[in-house]
Amino acid sequence: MTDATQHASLLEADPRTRRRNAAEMRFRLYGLIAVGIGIAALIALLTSVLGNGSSAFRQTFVEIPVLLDEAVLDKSGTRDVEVMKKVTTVGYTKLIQTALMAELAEKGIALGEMTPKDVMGLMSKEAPADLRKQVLEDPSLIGQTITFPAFANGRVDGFFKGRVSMESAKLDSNISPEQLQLAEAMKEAGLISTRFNLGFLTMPDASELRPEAAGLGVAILGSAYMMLIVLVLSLPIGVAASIYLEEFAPKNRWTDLIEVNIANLAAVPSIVFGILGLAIFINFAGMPQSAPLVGGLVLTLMTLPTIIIATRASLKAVPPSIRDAALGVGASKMQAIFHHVLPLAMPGILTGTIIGLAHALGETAPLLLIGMVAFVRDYPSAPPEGFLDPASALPVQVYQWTQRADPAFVERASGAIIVLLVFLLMMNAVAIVLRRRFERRW
Amino acid sequence: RDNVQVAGSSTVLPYATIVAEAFGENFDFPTPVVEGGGSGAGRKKLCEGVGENTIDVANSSSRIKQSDIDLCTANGVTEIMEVRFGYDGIVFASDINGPEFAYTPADWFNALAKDVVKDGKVVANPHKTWADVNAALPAQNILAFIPGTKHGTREVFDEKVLVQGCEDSGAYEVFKTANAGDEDKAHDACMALRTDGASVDIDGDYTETLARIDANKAAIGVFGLSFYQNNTDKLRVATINGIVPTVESIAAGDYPVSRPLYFYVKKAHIGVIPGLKEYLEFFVSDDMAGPDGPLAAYGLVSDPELAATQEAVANEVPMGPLN
Amino acid sequence: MSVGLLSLIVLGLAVLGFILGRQRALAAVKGDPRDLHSLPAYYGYSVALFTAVPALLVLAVWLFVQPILLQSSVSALIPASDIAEGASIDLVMSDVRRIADGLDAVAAKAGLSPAALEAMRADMTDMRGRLAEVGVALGADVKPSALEAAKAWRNGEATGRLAMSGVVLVLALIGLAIALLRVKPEERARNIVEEFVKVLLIGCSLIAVATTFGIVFSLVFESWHFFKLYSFKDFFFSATWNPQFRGGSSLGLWPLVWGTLYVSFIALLVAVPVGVMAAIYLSEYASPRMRTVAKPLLEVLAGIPSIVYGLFALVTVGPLLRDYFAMPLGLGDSSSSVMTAGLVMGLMLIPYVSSLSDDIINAVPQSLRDGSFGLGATQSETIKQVVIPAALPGIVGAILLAASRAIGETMIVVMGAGAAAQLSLNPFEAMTTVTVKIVSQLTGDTEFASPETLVAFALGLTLFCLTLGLNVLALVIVRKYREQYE
Amino acid sequence: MNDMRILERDVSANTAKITARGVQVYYGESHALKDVDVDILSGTVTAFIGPSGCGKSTFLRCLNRMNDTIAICKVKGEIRLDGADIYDKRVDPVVLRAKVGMVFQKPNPFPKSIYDNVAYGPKIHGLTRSKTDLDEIVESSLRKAALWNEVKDRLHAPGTGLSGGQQQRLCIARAIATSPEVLLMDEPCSALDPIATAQVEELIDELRSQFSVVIVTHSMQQAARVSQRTAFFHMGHLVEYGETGQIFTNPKDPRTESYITGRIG
Amino acid sequence: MNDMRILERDVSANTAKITARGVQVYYGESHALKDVDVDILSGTVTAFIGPSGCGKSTFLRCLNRMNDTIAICKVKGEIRLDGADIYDKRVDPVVLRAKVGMVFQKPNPFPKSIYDNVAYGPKIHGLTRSKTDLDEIVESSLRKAALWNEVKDRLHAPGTGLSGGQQQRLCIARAIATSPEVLLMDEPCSALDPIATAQVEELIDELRSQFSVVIVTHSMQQAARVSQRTAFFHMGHLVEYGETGQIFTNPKDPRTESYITGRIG
Ligand SMILES: Nc1ncnc2c1ncn2[C@@H]1O[C@H](COP(=O)(O)OP(=O)(O)OP(=O)(O)O)[C@@H](O)[C@H]1O
Ligand SMILES: Nc1ncnc2c1ncn2[C@@H]1O[C@H](COP(=O)(O)OP(=O)(O)OP(=O)(O)O)[C@@H](O)[C@H]1O
Ligand SMILES: [Mg+2]
Ligand SMILES: [Mg+2]
Repeated sequence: MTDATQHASLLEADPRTRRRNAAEMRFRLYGLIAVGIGIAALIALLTSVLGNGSSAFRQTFVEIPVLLDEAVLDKSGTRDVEVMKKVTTVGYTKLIQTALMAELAEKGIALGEMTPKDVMGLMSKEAPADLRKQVLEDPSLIGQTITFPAFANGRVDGFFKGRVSMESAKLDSNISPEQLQLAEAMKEAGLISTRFNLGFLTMPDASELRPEAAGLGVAILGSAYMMLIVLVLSLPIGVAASIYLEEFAPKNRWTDLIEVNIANLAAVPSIVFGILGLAIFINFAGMPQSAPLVGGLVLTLMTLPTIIIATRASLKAVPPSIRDAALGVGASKMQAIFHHVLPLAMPGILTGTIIGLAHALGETAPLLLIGMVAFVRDYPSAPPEGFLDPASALPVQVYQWTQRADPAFVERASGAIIVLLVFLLMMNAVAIVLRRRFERRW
Repeated sequence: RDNVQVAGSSTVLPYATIVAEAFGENFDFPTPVVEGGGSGAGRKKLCEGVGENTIDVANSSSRIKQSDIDLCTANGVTEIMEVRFGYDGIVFASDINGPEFAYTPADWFNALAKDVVKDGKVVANPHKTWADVNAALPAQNILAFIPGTKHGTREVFDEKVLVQGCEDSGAYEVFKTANAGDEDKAHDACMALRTDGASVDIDGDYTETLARIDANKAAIGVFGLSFYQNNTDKLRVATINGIVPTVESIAAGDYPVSRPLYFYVKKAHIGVIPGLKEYLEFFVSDDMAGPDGPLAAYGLVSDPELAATQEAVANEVPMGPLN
Repeated sequence: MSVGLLSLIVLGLAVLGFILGRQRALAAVKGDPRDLHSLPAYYGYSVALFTAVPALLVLAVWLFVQPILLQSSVSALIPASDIAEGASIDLVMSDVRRIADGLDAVAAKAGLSPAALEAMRADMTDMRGRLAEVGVALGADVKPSALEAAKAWRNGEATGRLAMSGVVLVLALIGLAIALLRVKPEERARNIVEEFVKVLLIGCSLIAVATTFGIVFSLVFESWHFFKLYSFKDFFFSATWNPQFRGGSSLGLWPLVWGTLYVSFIALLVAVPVGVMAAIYLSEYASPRMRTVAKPLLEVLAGIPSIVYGLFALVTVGPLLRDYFAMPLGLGDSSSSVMTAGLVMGLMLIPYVSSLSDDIINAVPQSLRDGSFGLGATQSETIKQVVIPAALPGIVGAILLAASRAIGETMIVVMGAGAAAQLSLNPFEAMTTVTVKIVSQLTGDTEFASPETLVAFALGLTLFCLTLGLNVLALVIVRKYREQYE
Repeated sequence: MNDMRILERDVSANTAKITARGVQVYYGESHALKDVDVDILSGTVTAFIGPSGCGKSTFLRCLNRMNDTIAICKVKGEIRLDGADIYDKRVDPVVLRAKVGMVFQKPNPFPKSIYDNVAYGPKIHGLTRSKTDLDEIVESSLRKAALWNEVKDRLHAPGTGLSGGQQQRLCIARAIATSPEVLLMDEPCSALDPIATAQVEELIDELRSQFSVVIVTHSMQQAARVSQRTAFFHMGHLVEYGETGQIFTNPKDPRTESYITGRIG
Repeated sequence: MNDMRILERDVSANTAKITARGVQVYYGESHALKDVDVDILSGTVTAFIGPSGCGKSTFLRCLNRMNDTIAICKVKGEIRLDGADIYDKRVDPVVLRAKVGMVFQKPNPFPKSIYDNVAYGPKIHGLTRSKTDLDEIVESSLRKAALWNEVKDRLHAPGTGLSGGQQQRLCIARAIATSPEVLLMDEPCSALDPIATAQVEELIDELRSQFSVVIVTHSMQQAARVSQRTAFFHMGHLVEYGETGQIFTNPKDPRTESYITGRIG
């Protein structure tokens, strides 16, 4: 054997030690770089999402006093809602138009060559519908003059947010520079303001003609319902399946087969789960289309493999001595697992759950086939009936909005992503706190 | 079930949502649920059977096929109403800051076909720039984003642009003789595209095409008229045969590239699903699908025969056999 | 009695059983749990199980079997002549079922007595109209035989329901009584409960298996149709993918498979080193504080919807790669490429590798690290030679999961890699993957019964088999290199 | 094999608690225990000695079926506890292990508090009626394991934070808290200092009045001090088994003799 | 059993290899070692004895900075190896640990083959040029650790499949394969049988000629047999330190005396 003096002096490193230390530093650096790459990617993505999407939470409103003319809205004067329903949004549009023209005249804003229709172009098409709803809910408003905040047209909104400019308006068939100038004048007159828009979180989706009115209310509810189902089903089932496979199942070809099979399920494209859901839940079991229940079940099946794989890996990592210790004091296998092994495997299980749920929350493809990628304007009711009502989901909303022609939907899609991420973070926060409590080294 | 359920073509989807939204606002019925998912999938869903858990209306950007009708019959869906409510214009557009383009179908054929005819002989497409194809066009590299084969638009593009151009340029006859008079093979040869990257299939939607043009300023893309109308500040539209695509020029039949839009209704559901009939009538009413309605404002080319359609809907006339 | 109410009652009985069983066990030993074989709660659980499980099982089976029996008895009432041309008895029976359901609603709406309902005649009343009023859609007018069949169905169902409620409740009560009588100090209550839990666990793991069967069956059927329309040989042995609208498409599988493998490979090339190194850094080097912050941050990457990555690939990464790599290297000028999609997808997969690996690495006992440090190994040597090998099975599991996700991803590929199916080695060319084509063929405008749409199912099935093969391979490799600690 | 089961002395008054006949153990292919016959008497401390790797731990683990947890391990032959075959299908290994407690060679406390470590057994076996009962059991077990004074102020600190010796004593406390009928100890004192060892040995002697103890040890001194009977294993064979005094002073088998005399422990 | 081979050789002739002055160790709040001064001589075996939990392992781990790996552990005072302060900022703990090897209380073989376990140290330190060199080192280390005969046929079987004692000997072989200058052994024989213990003790005696050995042990016999100098720890204090013979026969501190006389090892 070599003699003892070969070792380097303590204070002065020999070349080999220096090499090893350099390797150590490099390795450490690689690690740091890896974390850095991840964080940098995150920052890049988040800044682009935040940069594009934060403006979705602000909206431009037009506020004018509107006289709710009885002669237009309720000719009979009976305040009978059924009769008043006969007046469609067209009637309300005229009302608003009159009010708008009057207000502009009063503020002394010159209209140039613009027709009243052009002026009305500054307002969202949502405004009359909104007004109609208010009046039908409270017929006593008729005859009064009310000031209500109406959405400005998406292009006008874009102008105040910097998305639309005078130059682009020249080329734009939906808005003209004159209209923008008018909008500016109205802003100076205090008729137009841009402020926080809660409606983005609460209102339902809107059609392509009124991007400014599109909101995430239905999608948030739908996603929440689905995640509830996914969490309640996939976590216990996944953990139970993993426990059986890892701790009880005999180790033979059959269990190998199941193991491979589960790993394989994780690789099945998510749309295939949609095909499965369509075949089993809708066609075979007769569940309704577009229902969060079906969506939740499909996503559960999709999430299960992820949770099972993560859980099995962390069950495997619990040292056998802990099992021995429990069995040695007379615990049954079941008790040993539920009392000792499972708590120790908890961090890994929670990680699997976080990742699985994140995947499920952001997935659109399987929903495509079970009717959840739909335009839904009515809120689902409260659970449990709500699980069967048509609903949308956050990723679906993102997916649909990115497909719309009006550029105003781009910011809304990014805004929806922000909401999705906040949703995700809230979901994960719980799991992360739990994971911290279970983490320990032995 | 108390809401109308609609599924199908993503081209029809925006129109259907506009109608559904207005319907929900002005009627007592809940807003219909409108799904995309493609014409084929929509018609398949329509034909899955009668009853609450099947859809009521299938949107389609192309006519129903015999195989769909057979499937419907097999599942007890015997009466279907066919409603054509307008036309979709297909336009060619490039980046707003790029040069102007004025095409003929023959230009497109010569730019994108796998084989073209030069001096009476079939040769592999040698054209690099648009100017190579037609000296009147700018000398910009050929790069076209055309709809992928999953899109109904592609069928129209193949039919009305490539084959038309093929015939116009006389290549069709050459292909036909080369294939010993086989018309099908000649057609196929007209529609075979070059694979050197000058023609790029887009499987996504028009927003993707737009984003690609943004990333690749020297490209031409294929869009729907409505999409272009919402993005006139970013896109410069090209003319075909000297005609600018507008709602008017298409309705007049001057602009050559357009296709009809349909929806199909399961008649057994009318009178059963509350609001279905009202929805259908509302959809084809002048207030909606008429030339001054919101659909036209959005880019739908109104059907000149809309009145006949309205009547057919009012009388619930089921469609006859395909011809 | 409705099924929901019935199950609630049974569950209520089970809770009662739990309380009684527990009390009885304690009473049998005069309140001293030490003389019991198992903990008192186990006696309670065992009684509850005996009460609820057989009853609920019977309930489930009954619900499944009753319609089948009814169907066979009722369908005899429909004369063959009443089955319309082109229709089948199944179709008529589904009408019958809907009529039967609708009759209740009709009766409720019109306030009809059961006798009046019984007397209703299809040739007298406009059944179709009345049913339509209550929201039941029928394809055709109601034939008298169908109405009679529906009435028979309805009666049969009512009787069946009643019998079911009786049987289930009696069964629950019998179970409760027997289980209570069996409660004795020496009864192995814990074993019973644990056996039950074990069955439950097996049931849960069977869900995964059932899912596989479900997937295979839902794919096989339509794939079968596909292969009837399109030659098996062309699908598997052709190297062109070129679907056409009016038929005559080439639907060769290989360009798609190649694209899938290529994109996934590049994605893993990014995700595995970065993910594993990040996991190592977080679990071995980083301070606990950094770890608690950085790990969830990385996990956010997995939660960002893939469409965001897709846009990132399309707008930022694609042009960047084209302008700074592909063009100068003369490898083409396509901004959508395998490289773009792979790189961006790799970013998305980082947390799959890093988070799971981090947990696994963290679980490697400290004594192994001590052993290595004690020999004068540097930390990196310890990690590379001791910790990682010990954690390898788990890490491979994480990588497999990431690979699986890569294979199943669509949005990033569509936007990053384009939709062109081709066989090429150049990573800067546009390609596409199996999954993308499954989605696009399935949601396209082509008619459903055409090979162009049905190919999606065949692709799904092929991909399923392909990944199965890869997983088997991975399992074999892990088995070979596994290093078990302790 | 030498049949050493001729019992004299007051030991003969004790009945056989465990009888093992023809026990064979295989780990996969390798034959780890070969045809072992042993009677473990009640109220007696039995020591297993022998060179490392001879199969002491293996045999010990057969006695409460801890070998069941090793997939490749196969046990043949017959082992009876109070006349009942413990490898019978109807036997619940859990009940068996509650009767036959075990302390392992490597200390393996649960990653829980010290209190919970000890209280775990009594809790799952329902040995207590109240929290006070449980506190009492925990305290008395910790006292018996000579650990009480060191940990009484930090009963709720994690058991894994103790020193090696403390951990092992914690494991002993955990095992005796369930008051088993037989206690198997696999080198329980190898991590203990002399004083703690003396305390544990005292404890073992005390426990003997209530139940049988089987102890694997490498210290022949310890075997001599605490056990009444000793079994010597060698290469998987039980070479000699008999009264401790006789084994140490007058071994019959040359292998035993050479092991004993080569002793240095 | 009292075959205390007190060595006549002149211990004082050996120079101090390690000098520790005023060493304090804290685990978070708790003060585990209090003001310890020790000189470890070269060519000498030093034994640390004391009751469980007194801080022997803690001090041992200070000597090669293994305490660095415990986040809450803080070391104060001065420890010098060959005159160089090992807690100096410039000192690389990796080089230090190569010079000061360690064997742990719980056997902790790597989940690798037996061969790889032993070859690990030489490989990372680049002690060999060729495969044959390495084979040689592995064989001689295993021989010295008295394990060669048992494992020579299964060098490529996993080290974790060995029995407890075999595992510990494997860890010793692994430690000496890197030929450190100082070898720290934390109860290396607690899992070994007498014969293996004797072999290891012989090995320690052999190693002494090349470098210093520090051994923590609970067996006073062992301390007496193998060590030339003994340190007695109690409650974190170094109570007494001196020549082994003197400590055992004529302890100065009453605490040492009561520990030694209450001895039972
Ligand atoms: N889990 C296992 N897998 C394979 N072989 C094993 C296993 N456990 C023990 N062995 C082998 O069985 C034999 C007996 O091992 P055992 O642990 O019973 O020895 P022992 O007498 O307790 O030794 P020690 O005193 O060193 O603990 C040894 O050769 C060992 O290598
Ligand atoms: N990682 C740690 N965290 C907190 N306290 C510790 C840690 N390691 C040891 N201690 C405490 O420090 C004191 C000294 O422990 P040490 O391990 O040095 O004892 P020891 O003398 O080696 O005992 P034994 O002979 O039982 O191994 C003990 O009270 C122990 O509980
Ligand atoms: Mg042992
Ligand atoms: Mg210690």
